Amino acid sequence: MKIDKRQRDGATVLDLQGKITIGEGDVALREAVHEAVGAGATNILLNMARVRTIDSSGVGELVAAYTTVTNRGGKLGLFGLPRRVLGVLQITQLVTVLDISKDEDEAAASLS
Amino acid sequence: MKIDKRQRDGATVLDLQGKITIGEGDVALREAVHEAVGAGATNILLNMARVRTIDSSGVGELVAAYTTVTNRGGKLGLFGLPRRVLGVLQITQLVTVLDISKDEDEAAASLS
Amino acid sequence: MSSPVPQTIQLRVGSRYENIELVQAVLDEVLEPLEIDEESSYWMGIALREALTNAMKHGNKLNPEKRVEVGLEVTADAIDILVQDEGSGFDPAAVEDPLAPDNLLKTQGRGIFYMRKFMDKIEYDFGAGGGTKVRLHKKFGGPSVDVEGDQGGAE
Amino acid sequence: MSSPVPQTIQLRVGSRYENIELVQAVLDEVLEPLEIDEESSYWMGIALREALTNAMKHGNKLNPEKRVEVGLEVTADAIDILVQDEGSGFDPAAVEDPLAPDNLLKTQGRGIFYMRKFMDKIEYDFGAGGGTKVRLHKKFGGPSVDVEGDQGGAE
Ligand SMILES: Nc1ncnc2c1ncn2[C@@H]1O[C@H](COP(=O)(O)OP(=O)(O)O)[C@@H](O)[C@H]1O
Ligand SMILES: Nc1ncnc2c1ncn2[C@@H]1O[C@H](COP(=O)(O)OP(=O)(O)O)[C@@H](O)[C@H]1O
Repeated sequence: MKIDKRQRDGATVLDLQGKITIGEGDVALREAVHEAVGAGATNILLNMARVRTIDSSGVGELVAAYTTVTNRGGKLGLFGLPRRVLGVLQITQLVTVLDISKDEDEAAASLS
Repeated sequence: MKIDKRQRDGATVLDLQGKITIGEGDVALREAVHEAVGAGATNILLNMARVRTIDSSGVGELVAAYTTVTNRGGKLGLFGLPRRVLGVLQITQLVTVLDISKDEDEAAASLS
Repeated sequence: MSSPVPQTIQLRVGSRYENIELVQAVLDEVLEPLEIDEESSYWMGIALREALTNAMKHGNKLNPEKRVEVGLEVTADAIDILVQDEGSGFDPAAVEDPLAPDNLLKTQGRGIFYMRKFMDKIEYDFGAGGGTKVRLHKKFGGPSVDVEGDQGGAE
Repeated sequence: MSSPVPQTIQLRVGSRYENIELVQAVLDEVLEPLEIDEESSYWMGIALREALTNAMKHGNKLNPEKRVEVGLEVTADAIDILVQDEGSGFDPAAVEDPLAPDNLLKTQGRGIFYMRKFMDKIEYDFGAGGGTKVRLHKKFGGPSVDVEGDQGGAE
């Protein structure tokens, strides 16, 4: 997985690209989130538009990121989820917990 | 493998596309040559430019086509061979027997 | 090309996550000539990945010397995917429900649940010699996974 | 991703030519993370195809119930490809030279010759229980196949 980092409206946006699957994307995601938090980020937005696939380990990392960020009083937002990635979160009812927006503007607005 | 048939200067040109390998392309090539001969073709040109790969069965079919066509007093010409396909024929010294041209014009000229 | 069915493909790989890609590539190759719709292939692929992950991680404890054996039994109508490890088994009935409120925010425990959702049936079998064998069954052309939303992202 | 070497991948398929594509796909998957140059991978792939063809055709007489077992033993430096059938063996020394003038226009008899050209070494082994096992060895980064010409066609 490839991850690019940028800032928007005081939040750190991580543009994810590829697979969030065991042994590769899951580790990369965890590291990127920890790095952003270590660098002082409070709110983090995950751009999921180019995530091709996700497995249960990837879902676990999303949940871990959610917990890490919210425990520090921040917000974690996800946006642009491809249908199948969203489906995987729906099936385990995580859409009821995670903050999921349609696009980046909506996600940025939800932070305030 | 995909094979298109057309006429040029009294010869039948077979434009081959794909793999000439066992169980698929080799059979298709054999059938196309037999069909052309059955339809009265004397000279046949094989356009190899879009042949991605060939194995020993494919090479066997080229030799069979050569024999079929020359036994009836015709000529079989090959042109546009990608480097690796040409290499496979070189290694078994078939370049010394088969009529191989660089391009279609040269191949058509070699028939007369 | 005629579809080569019925047939069984067997594959044995060491317990390294990189090999999941390889097994997935074989499944794709097997399904391709059968013209299974892309959507079903996708979900079967995820189920396979979950089974492999569990075999490598929980069964073989990521010991690369320990092998995972995969069987793909294909007919014109259905596929059975068998994944077997060299571990010491477990009690599927004791696995917790990932939808229980207490579990919803756990970072683990969703793999088997996903397999059940993405396939028609999954069955565990524990041989006398140890090891876990899971059989994932899916009929072709059956109902697909019920995924509602769409955010218009790239697929 | 770290390259998963050394490792051995094993694969068993029925004797149908369609399965050659599948085995080739596995070889490609295995070689990909090792960053073997495309040229070497190509020739190894052709050698593998020839070995599979012989196992299915001459060994297993195209009986789809009879299986071909493939082993890919990969290290960082080299690969050994093993292909084993359930046939009754043959005498490699009795195989004719495809370059002999009398054989040049035969439609068969080039498979083993190509394997030798495309790999560093090939070895036959005939078990007591019957069957032919051929081992194809290739060192990575060694000299490539000596192909001279180029007609500028599509690759
Ligand atoms: N092949 C296996 N061998 C041993 N234990 C297993 C195996 N597969 C699953 N398990 C057990 O079942 C539990 C639930 O598995 P799963 O639903 O896939 O979630 P996760 O792998 O995230 O824990 C695992 O934590 C493990 O204890
Ligand atoms: N696995 C095998 N089992 C039995 N006989 C074999 C096997 N491989 C090769 N042979 C014998 O060796 C001969 C030469 O094989 P090869 O050089 O591949 O050319 P071809 O397959 O075109 O005949 C075959 O015709 C066959 O008699």
